[in-house]
Parts: sequence; C-alpha cells; structure tokens
Amino acid sequence: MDLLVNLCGVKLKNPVIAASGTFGFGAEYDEYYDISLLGGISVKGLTLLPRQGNPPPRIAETAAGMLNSVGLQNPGLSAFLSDELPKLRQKNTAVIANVAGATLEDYENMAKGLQGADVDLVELNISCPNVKEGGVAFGIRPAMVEEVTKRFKKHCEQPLMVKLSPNVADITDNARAAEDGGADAVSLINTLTGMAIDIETRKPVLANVTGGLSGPAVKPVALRMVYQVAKSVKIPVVGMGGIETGEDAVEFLLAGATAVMVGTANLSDPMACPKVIQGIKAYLERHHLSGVQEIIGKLEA
Amino acid sequence: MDLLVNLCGVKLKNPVIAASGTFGFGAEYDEYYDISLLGGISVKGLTLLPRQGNPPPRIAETAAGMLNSVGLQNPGLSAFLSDELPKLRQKNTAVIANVAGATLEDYENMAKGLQGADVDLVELNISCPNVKEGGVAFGIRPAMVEEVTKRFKKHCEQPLMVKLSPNVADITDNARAAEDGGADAVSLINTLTGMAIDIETRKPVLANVTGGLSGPAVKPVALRMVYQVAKSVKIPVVGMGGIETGEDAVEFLLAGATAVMVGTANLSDPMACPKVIQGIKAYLERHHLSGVQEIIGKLEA
Amino acid sequence: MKEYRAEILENKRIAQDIYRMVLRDEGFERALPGQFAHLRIPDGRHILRRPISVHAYDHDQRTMSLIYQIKGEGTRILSGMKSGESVDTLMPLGRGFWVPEGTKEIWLMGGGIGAAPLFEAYRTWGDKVKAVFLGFRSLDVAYGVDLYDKAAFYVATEDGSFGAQGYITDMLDRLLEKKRPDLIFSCGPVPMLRSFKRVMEKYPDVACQVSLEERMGCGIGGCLVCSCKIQSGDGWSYKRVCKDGPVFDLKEVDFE
Amino acid sequence: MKEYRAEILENKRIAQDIYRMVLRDEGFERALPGQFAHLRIPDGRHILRRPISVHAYDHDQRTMSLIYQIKGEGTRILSGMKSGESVDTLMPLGRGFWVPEGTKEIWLMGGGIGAAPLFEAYRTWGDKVKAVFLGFRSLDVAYGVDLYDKAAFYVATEDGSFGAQGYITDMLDRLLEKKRPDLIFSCGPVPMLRSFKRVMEKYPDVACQVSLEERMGCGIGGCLVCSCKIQSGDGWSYKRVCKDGPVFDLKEVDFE
Ligand SMILES: Cc1cc2nc3c(=O)[nH]c(=O)nc-3n(C[C@H](O)[C@H](O)[C@H](O)COP(=O)(O)OP(=O)(O)OC[C@H]3O[C@@H](n4cnc5c(N)ncnc54)[C@H](O)[C@@H]3O)c2cc1C
Ligand SMILES: Cc1cc2nc3c(=O)[nH]c(=O)nc-3n(C[C@H](O)[C@H](O)[C@H](O)COP(=O)(O)OP(=O)(O)OC[C@H]3O[C@@H](n4cnc5c(N)ncnc54)[C@H](O)[C@@H]3O)c2cc1C
Ligand SMILES: Cc1cc2nc3c(=O)[nH]c(=O)nc-3n(C[C@H](O)[C@H](O)[C@H](O)COP(=O)(O)O)c2cc1C
Ligand SMILES: Cc1cc2nc3c(=O)[nH]c(=O)nc-3n(C[C@H](O)[C@H](O)[C@H](O)COP(=O)(O)O)c2cc1C
Ligand code: FES
Ligand code: FES
Repeated sequence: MDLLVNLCGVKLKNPVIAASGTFGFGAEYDEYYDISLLGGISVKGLTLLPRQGNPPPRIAETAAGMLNSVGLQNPGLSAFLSDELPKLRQKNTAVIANVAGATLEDYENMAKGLQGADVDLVELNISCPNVKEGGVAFGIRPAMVEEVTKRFKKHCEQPLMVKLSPNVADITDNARAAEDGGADAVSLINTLTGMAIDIETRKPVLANVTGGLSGPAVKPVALRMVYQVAKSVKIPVVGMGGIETGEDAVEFLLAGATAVMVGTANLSDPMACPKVIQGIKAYLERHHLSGVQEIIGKLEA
Repeated sequence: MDLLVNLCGVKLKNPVIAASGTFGFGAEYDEYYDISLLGGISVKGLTLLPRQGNPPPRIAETAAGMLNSVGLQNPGLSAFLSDELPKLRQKNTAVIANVAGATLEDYENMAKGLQGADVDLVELNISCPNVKEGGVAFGIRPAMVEEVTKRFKKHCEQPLMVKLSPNVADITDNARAAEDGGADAVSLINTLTGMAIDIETRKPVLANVTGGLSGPAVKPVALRMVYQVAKSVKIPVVGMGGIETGEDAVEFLLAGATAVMVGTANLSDPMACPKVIQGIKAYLERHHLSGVQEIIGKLEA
Repeated sequence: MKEYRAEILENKRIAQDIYRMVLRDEGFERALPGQFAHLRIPDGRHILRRPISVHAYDHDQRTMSLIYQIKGEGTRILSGMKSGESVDTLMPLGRGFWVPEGTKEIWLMGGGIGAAPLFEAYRTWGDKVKAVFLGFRSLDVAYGVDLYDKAAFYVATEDGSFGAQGYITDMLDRLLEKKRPDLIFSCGPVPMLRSFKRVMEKYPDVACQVSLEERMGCGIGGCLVCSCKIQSGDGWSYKRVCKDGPVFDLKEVDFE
Repeated sequence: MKEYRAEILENKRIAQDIYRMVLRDEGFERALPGQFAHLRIPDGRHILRRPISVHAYDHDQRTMSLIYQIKGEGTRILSGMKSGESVDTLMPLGRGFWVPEGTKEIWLMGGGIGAAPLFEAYRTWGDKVKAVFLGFRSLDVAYGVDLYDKAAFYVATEDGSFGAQGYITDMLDRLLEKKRPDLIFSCGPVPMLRSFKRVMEKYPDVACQVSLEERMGCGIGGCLVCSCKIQSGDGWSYKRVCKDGPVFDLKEVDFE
C-alpha cells in the first residue's frame, strides 16, 4: 500500500497532516502515539514576537462543530526555533511552520527569520479570523493575497504554502492570486467566522464575541472549496475542514487534494490522525487500489 | 405574553416564520397543526414561469446539516396567485411571496406580476445557489444587490424584504446595498454553497454537484452575520439558519433579529415551528419578561 | 398522519444486515399497504429522517413491523436500538398500492429489501394474491420467504444459493407467457424495476404499480427534494415520491 | 494517560441534578487526586468532551468514580446513560493536588460540585487531613457529606437548610483565627474562590492550592483554548488549565 505523496517537492509518508493550532508542537500527542507516523505536522501559528492570545472563554461548542478564538497564542518565532523545533526534528515527520503577521513587514521578517531553519514547508496563515491587527485582512482581497505571498516568497527559502480563508465570495480568485504570487501550494480552509450566544447571560459565549468555526459542520463548504480550487490552480492543494475519518479524507482526495489536514478531530479524539491514516488504507484495500495516487482528483463529476 | 412583532409595517402575531422552500405552500404542514398559529409563511421560491428544478438526487445529509439542490421547482407566479394564494389566505397568518429571477427584467416582471396580489410582504431571493442562470449572481456584488433591489422596488406595491447570500466576504456591504436600493427589510441567511461526495461511486451525491448547506451546522455563521447586519442597517432584519428550538430563536432575537425563519428544522420535524414558538414563550416566562420586544437586540457585547 | 414517540417492541436481525423492527403506539393511525414510516435517527448529527416501508400493520394491536437493511450510518444506528426505547416516527405517509375495481388476480414481485412492503399487500388483499415472486442476491440476505402460505411462491437468487438461479424478472416473464394477473405490485432496486418495465411492455393489459425510492427530506410533501420523473401527457414532470407516491403506475415512471 | 472505552458500573442520581458515575477499565492508569477525566458525549452532535474531576479512584478494582451536575446538554446526555454501556474516556489528565514535604496538616475546602474532587485527596492523604469545609446552595444539592469520617467536618448552606447558614469561607475564616493548617486544597465556583483568596490573604503562611475550571477543547494541552491567567514574576501569562493545572497555587491565580 503506497501512501506516499509529493507535496510541491516535499515527500510525505502519507497524506495526513496535523492541522495548525490543534496539535501544539506535537509533544502532547506523542504521549498517545508516536507522531512519527504522521505525514506531517503544521505547528501552532507563529508570530515574530510571543503572543498571549485572547482572553477566555476561547471555545464554544456548536452543532457538530466548534468556535475558537485563541488568537495566535504562541512563544514567538525564535523560541520556536530554539526550543520546539529541535524536539520536533527528532521525529520522523515533515514539519510545517505555520506563520502569521499583522503587517507586510512582519511577514517579510518572518520569512527572513525562517532562513536556514530546518522546516520542510512554510504555511502562510493570512486568514486567521481571531486577531484584530491584520491577520484576516490579508486573506480576503485577491490583490492583497498576491502581494503578501510575493513579498514573503522573495525571502523564503522553503517551499511556500498559502492558507486560504473561506470567508470570501469566490475562493478560486484568492487561490489564483496566491499562485500568481509564487505559492508552491495552497491549503484550505481556515475557519469560517461564527458566533454563539449564551441566552441566560445574554452575552456572547466567546470573550472575543466572534470566533472561527471548524469541525464536521464545515466539511461540505470545505469540500466544495477544495474541489473548486483544485480545478483552478496548477499547484497542489491541501484540503481540510471537518475531517474525522478516513472516509472524510478520501472525499477530499477525490475532490483533488494532494494531502489533507486534520484539526478539530484531534480535540475530540487524540487518536484521530492515526485513525484517519488507517481509514484511508482500509478504503484503498477494500477497493483493491495500490496507492493513494489512484484516488487523488478522481472524482467523476 | 406579548409575542407580536412589527416587521416593516407588517404585524406578525409572533416572530416565527416558516422559511421558503421547506414549507411548500403550507398545506402539507396544516395536516399536522393549524398553520394559522405561525407568525408568517414564506412560500416556496416563485419564478415567472413554472420550473421543473434540478434532477435528483437533490438532497444530501451532512453533519448536523444538509445540502439541497432543488433549483426552484415551482408552478410559476400566476399558478401561485390563482391556485395557492387563495387557499393560503384562508389561514390567519402573514403570507410572504419569495420570488427569484434570472435577469433584471425577470425581477421587474415579477414585481409587476405581484401588483394587486394579496401578499403581506415580498421576499426577494437574489441568493439561490441552485440555479445556473442568474440567481446567485445578483446576490454577491453590492452594486448588483442595490440595482436589482431598486428595479424591483420601483414596481413593487408590497413591503420588500431582500434575502441575502452568506457566500460573500462581508455581508454588511450587501445589507447596506439592499437598504440603499430601497429594501424595507433584509432576511438572512440563504444557504452556504457546499458539496458531498459518495466515496463508493466516486461521484458527487447531488446530481447538481454542489448544493446549499442549511441546518444546525450553519447556525454559528448565520448568527454572526445577523449580528453584524443588525448593527449595520436601520431596516429590520429577519434571521435564519439552523434554528431548531426556541432557544436558538432567542439567540437570533438577542443578536438583533426582529423575527426568525425556520427552514430545515421543518424537515427533521413537521412540528418544529410550533415548538419554536412554544420555546420562545417558555424562555420569556422563565425570565419574567412581558414580551419579545424585551429581548430583540439585547445582546450585551 | 402524525408524529409519534413509538415504543420498540422488537429490533432483531433476521438476515445478513437485515433487521425487523416492531413499533407500537396507542395512537397509531391505520397504515395501508405501500405506505411508509419516516424515522428519526436518535443521535443529534443526522438531521434527516429515514423512510422505511410498512412491512405489516396490525391496527388492533397498534403495531407496525418494518424490515430494514443496514446501508449507512442511519440504519446502523437504528439497528443498535433496544426494545423499550422509543423512536420518533411519522406515519403513515404517502400513497400506497391501490386495487382498481374489478381486479381479480394480483401478483407481487419484489427484490432485495424491496420485498418488505409487499407483505402488507398480501395481508390486506390475500384472497386476490395468487403468486409471489421474490429475488435476492443470495441466501444470506433472503428473508420473509415463509410468509406467503396461500399463494404460489417463486424465489430466485443471483448466485443460486436459494431457489432458482438467475433473475426473478425472467422467472416472472416465463410465467406471464402462460398466465396473466390483472395487476402486479412491485418494489425493488432500480435495475430490477427497469427490466421489470421491459418485460411488462410485452403484456400491456396487465396493470403494474411500483413503489419507488428517492432521497427524502420532509417526507410529507413540503420540500420538493424527493422528485421522480413521471410522464404526463406528452411531457413529464417531477413528482414527489413522498406524497404523490411512493407507489406509481409503472407505465408512467421514467427510470432514465 | 490514555483513551479507554470504559464500562459504566453505576450512573445514579445522588442529589438534585447531581449524579455519580462509576467507570471501570482493566487498563486504567492510576489517577491522582485533583486529576480529571475527559468524557466523550456519545451522540454525534457534541464534538467536545466534558472534563470531570476524579472523585475517587480505586486502582485494585480499576474503578473511577465521578460526580457531575447536569448543567447543559452534554451532562444531560451523560445522565441518561445506563450501566453496561461504555464511555469513551481520556484519563488521568492534568496536574492534581500535591503535598510539599514537611506538610503535617491539610484542610479541604469546597463548594457545590467543587466538593467532588476533594474526596480523593482525603482518601490519599487522610492521615493529614484534619478538617473539611463544604458549602452548598441548599440541602437539595448537597452530596458526599458522609464521606469524611475521620476529619472535623463543617458544612454550610446559603439558605441554612443544612448545616450552618451562610458561606463556608466565613466559617473557614473563623476557624483560621484559632488554628492553621500547613496546606488547604480547594475547589468551587469562582465567587467562592475569590472570597477564599481574600480570606487567605490574612494568613499568608498557609499554602493553598485551587482547582480551576475553564472551557476545554483537547484536554491534553494541544489546543490552547483552556487558558487561565497565572502570575509569574512581575507579569502574568496564560496557562493551560488542562495541562499546567487544573490545580494551581492560589497566590498565582488571577480571578480578575
Ligand atoms: C418510500 C421508501 C421506502 C423505503 N423502504 C425501505 C424499507 O422498507 N427497508 C429498507 O431497508 N429501506 C427502505 N428504503 C430505503 C431506506 O430509506 C434507505 O436505505 C435508508 O434511508 C439509508 O439510510 P442510511 O442512513 O443507512 O444510509 P446513508 O447512505 O448514510 O444515508 C444518507 C442519506 O441518504 C438517504 N438514502 C440513502 N439510500 C437511500 C435509498 N435507497 N432511498 C432513499 N434514501 C436513501 C438517507 O435517507 C439519508 O438521507 C426506503 C426508501 C424510500 C424512499
Ligand atoms: C478540570 C475540570 C474539572 C471539572 N470537574 C467537574 C466535576 O467533577 N463535576 C462536575 O459536575 N463538573 C465538573 N466540571 C465542569 C464540567 O466540565 C461542566 O459542567 C460540563 O462540561 C458542562 O457540560 P454541559 O454539556 O452540561 O454544559 P454546556 O453548557 O452545554 O456545555 C457547553 C460547553 O461548555 C463547556 N462548559 C460549560 N460549563 C463549563 C464549566 N463550568 N467548566 C468547563 N467547561 C464548561 C462544556 O465542556 C462544553 O464544551 C469540571 C471542569 C473542569 C475544567
Ligand atoms: C483551536 C484551534 C486553533 C487554530 N489555530 C490555528 C492557527 O494557529 N493557524 C492556522 O493556520 N489555523 C489554525 N486553526 C485552523 C485549523 O488549522 C483548520 O484550518 C480549521 O480548524 C479547519 O479544519 P478542522 O475542521 O479539521 O479543524 C485553528 C483551529 C482550531 C480549532
Ligand atoms: C430544501 C430547501 C429548499 C429551499 N428553497 C428556497 C427557496 O426556494 N427560496 C429561498 O429563498 N430559500 C430557500 N431555501 C433556503 C431557506 O429558506 C433558508 O434560507 C436556509 O435553509 C437556512 O435556514 P435553515 O437552516 O433554517 O434551513 C431552501 C432551503 C432548503 C433546505
Ligand atoms: S421529501 Fe419533502 S417533498 Fe418529498
Ligand atoms: S483544552 Fe486544549 S490545551 Fe487545554
């Protein structure tokens, strides 16, 4: 069974990557299983300087989904490079640095700060809905997507993947903008902006009022966008949004994703990623297919 | 207990309206309960000429949600006026004509065709994702929203409510465009475009490939948009998206909706609307409130 | 029709992935052959009900038997429910089989899980039902073959593990060459119904009714998702399986 | 810690809206006082687990008792589960109470459902636990008051329906004027913990540990949603209740 995929030059032992923000820097999950069996890990979103993030409550449960407003709490790029990356590199899995900034200069400095860093891929988060400064603004207008991609790419030594926001009218415009800006891949979707209200207190559940919706609830929207984007760009697409099982992952692969990310499902079940890998394998076996390549983009529509 | 609300001059005995497309012309639900107890009914989306709609399968189940691609199957405006409206008018509930067109001329002709018709309100559907010609296109760009509203309004004798699409980057732009075009109210959200894949056949579940996502899964997105729009326009807002219970409805009312619509929940449970009305009442009683006015827009955020 | 919280009296595996569920509710309205029940899946994730045909209905006891096959998540969850639990049930829905005046002899033809609804027709019009034809993939998934004690009974499996080997429509065809009923009630997978329709084109004076399946939303006629193509006059239109059917005149059905 | 499909041995109402659930799994790892279990809600709509503190843990029997109150949908669904069913359980999670060397006397102070986790501390360090203070809203919601047989036991209710009338923190305050332990373990609603902190500012030499609550995602330290404000040096930082806690030094906690 050949699960190997090639993501813009990066070889992943299987197409399952832990999604940014749901998996810390991997250590906590390594207590449950050897995280070397993952295709890759996209680490918690990094910024140049450390960030405390938003006040709690930062999470609200919704029907088959959840809202979060963590707001990029992270130790900052240099602490990541010195403290976390070396530990992560002991594991045999691709490491993806997920990075965000508030200004174009921030992004440029992030790219420079990552020069020489032993990460396999950089994932440019221009779509985080939970930070006030910048963040999501870069991810909405195609011209901005192209600009920030171009600026980052100029200083970026690693293959670059741009993570797209679903809070747009036509996500293919932004995917093409990222491609035009020099992205080597795109990943989607980040969270849909949502809200929950506590009717007893008459207040929003999240201290931040709104948050990012993720989990099974968003899967139909994510799958539609991955399908549309895969048809619109030539660079590879990494699909995510609500994947809980191998069957879910197969839907995204059929829709044209080269690899998938598993986010919220890690919160429901720390064993989610290995279960997704197992599920893909089982599907391929049941259909007598020799490898995952035989299903990528093979939707008959 | 005062459940009465005033929706741009139309008095509704309570703020619960059956959403377009999930309630036919009311007759089927009248076999379960007297539909006179509803605040209003928005009828199945009407077009000038009869439409057969899209081929089946037209529905796919998703996590706490569903996709539909009915595609505006309807008997056409004149059959509605002659065959359905008289029956509906025997019931003591507000009647809302939900109308859609493929061209600006269509919309104008619809407005004219409705002149003299005994409907309380017209709901302009410029956001149906399931028809190829026009439909959704009118609902995306603010300039188009304003234009189609203006043209329709010119010939429209009834109060006009514009139904907004959630498949946009900033829904407040479109809400303001509708207001500027002369809308007396806005309703939101229509469905989010989504997709589901049958991994055994490797085909989309829906014959139409994509469809509109509705149900509890979309509630957080709907609630966020209603909250944003209620703060952005002066005309009243009708909120919907995933409402199943009185508690759900109260969330939308707190967020600023003057009334709510219940759609998909009618499919899960034909008694959904009366249960929502009951649930709102129970909430008001439990909190010793004298009427629904005491909660509309009363979110503390 | 109404909404009930019906009690499960029995929920038992009767063949491979096939279960019989018996529901009771004091308020049950009388169900007719070919009508269906619309069951809510009791977890919060599946918001759509599942349509299941009435297999047998007893108005004295107010009990309804359903036979269902595990296909996906919904039916899998149903199969895990226990006696004593209750199921949110809409019933009786749709337009079932009907017997035109003057009908003397009825035959029943069903395949796979489509055999289930035919039994209530046999219970209701047993004196007129002279022959029953059931087709299954194999013995493992055959069920309800001992119920038709007063009719000529024909059974075929694709692999020959039970009854004749082959398609039940061929068997029916051979019998029709010798003998004709006034009316045939049928239900089964689309490929079977397609060949049934082809067979019956040779015998235009035999009236045929067929029970169709389509993915449903409301199940009561309000949402227009369960459309099937029905010929009317020169053209066709989409009819609602849940309300205009599920039983239609075979001649009018366009299987495409 | 690990993921278990633990069997429910008991799930019983013990006070108004308060239940005791006893779980068993052969593979249970030893749970320490103040640690918690993270339970999956067995329907498909609630994707987040629910954190519940260990009330009592028996490593010989591999049984864990939890006491929980019905607050919303998740705990309501849990309360409907039956013995013999299984619950997807992560345990033991978090950093529990700890006893610094040289500690001679420990007191326990808890309010409402926060009284639940204190019992395992009593079971573990019973020889050191000399006094227990429990506060409840009223008699209806009081539970577990007969468990502390070897310690001085104080109970207060807000309405006076059981024990003294008033707040348990006032009672504690009065006793502290006469007598001091080395260490107090506490758990309860935030308003109670706030006044507890105020009271303890008068007795700075008594070490206090407090078990906090915050809405959780993963429960294992990976998602950073369960943050609480903890003083460190001159400033503060957000710590994870699930991994860095739930038990913290009272002095460091900023209740805002
Ligand atoms: C009028 C009618 C009567 C029926 N009677 C019976 C019966 O007596 N016994 C029986 O076993 N089955 C019957 N079916 C089919 C049964 O409804 C489906 O097998 C069942 O809904 C599958 O649900 P699932 O959750 O297991 O499958 P999933 O594939 O997980 O279901 C996903 C969605 O697709 C729908 N769906 C999937 N397959 C079908 C199908 N064949 N027809 C309609 N909807 C489908 C489901 O209702 C659900 O909305 C009947 C269908 C109809 C329309
Ligand atoms: C470390 C820890 C230990 C706990 N121990 C116990 C215990 O022993 N007994 C007990 O009854 N309760 C305990 N709680 C509180 C318990 O987790 C909540 O009451 C429960 O999650 C509410 O779930 P629900 O579905 O009934 O409520 P809902 O309001 O429907 O839950 C919605 C969401 O909010 C979260 N939530 C709601 N209230 C709380 C809360 N107070 N703390 C954390 N999350 C919350 C839920 O986990 C869920 O994600 C503990 C909480 C924590 C953090
Ligand atoms: C708690 C949480 C934190 C997240 N933090 C980040 C982040 O730091 N950077 C990022 O690019 N995406 C972040 N995301 C988004 C996820 O990586 C993913 O795009 C999204 O959740 C959809 O996938 P899912 O439904 O599988 O979770 C976060 C999601 C969650 C639930
Ligand atoms: C089966 C179905 C058909 C629909 N048809 C229409 C329609 O004709 N016109 C319209 O404006 N909205 C239509 N809608 C959208 C609903 O009115 C509503 O905006 C949407 O479903 C969100 O609300 P809900 O989650 O309560 O269903 C339809 C929705 C469904 C599920
Ligand atoms: S299922 Fe709604 S009309 Fe048939
Ligand atoms: S709940 Fe995920 S870090 Fe605490």
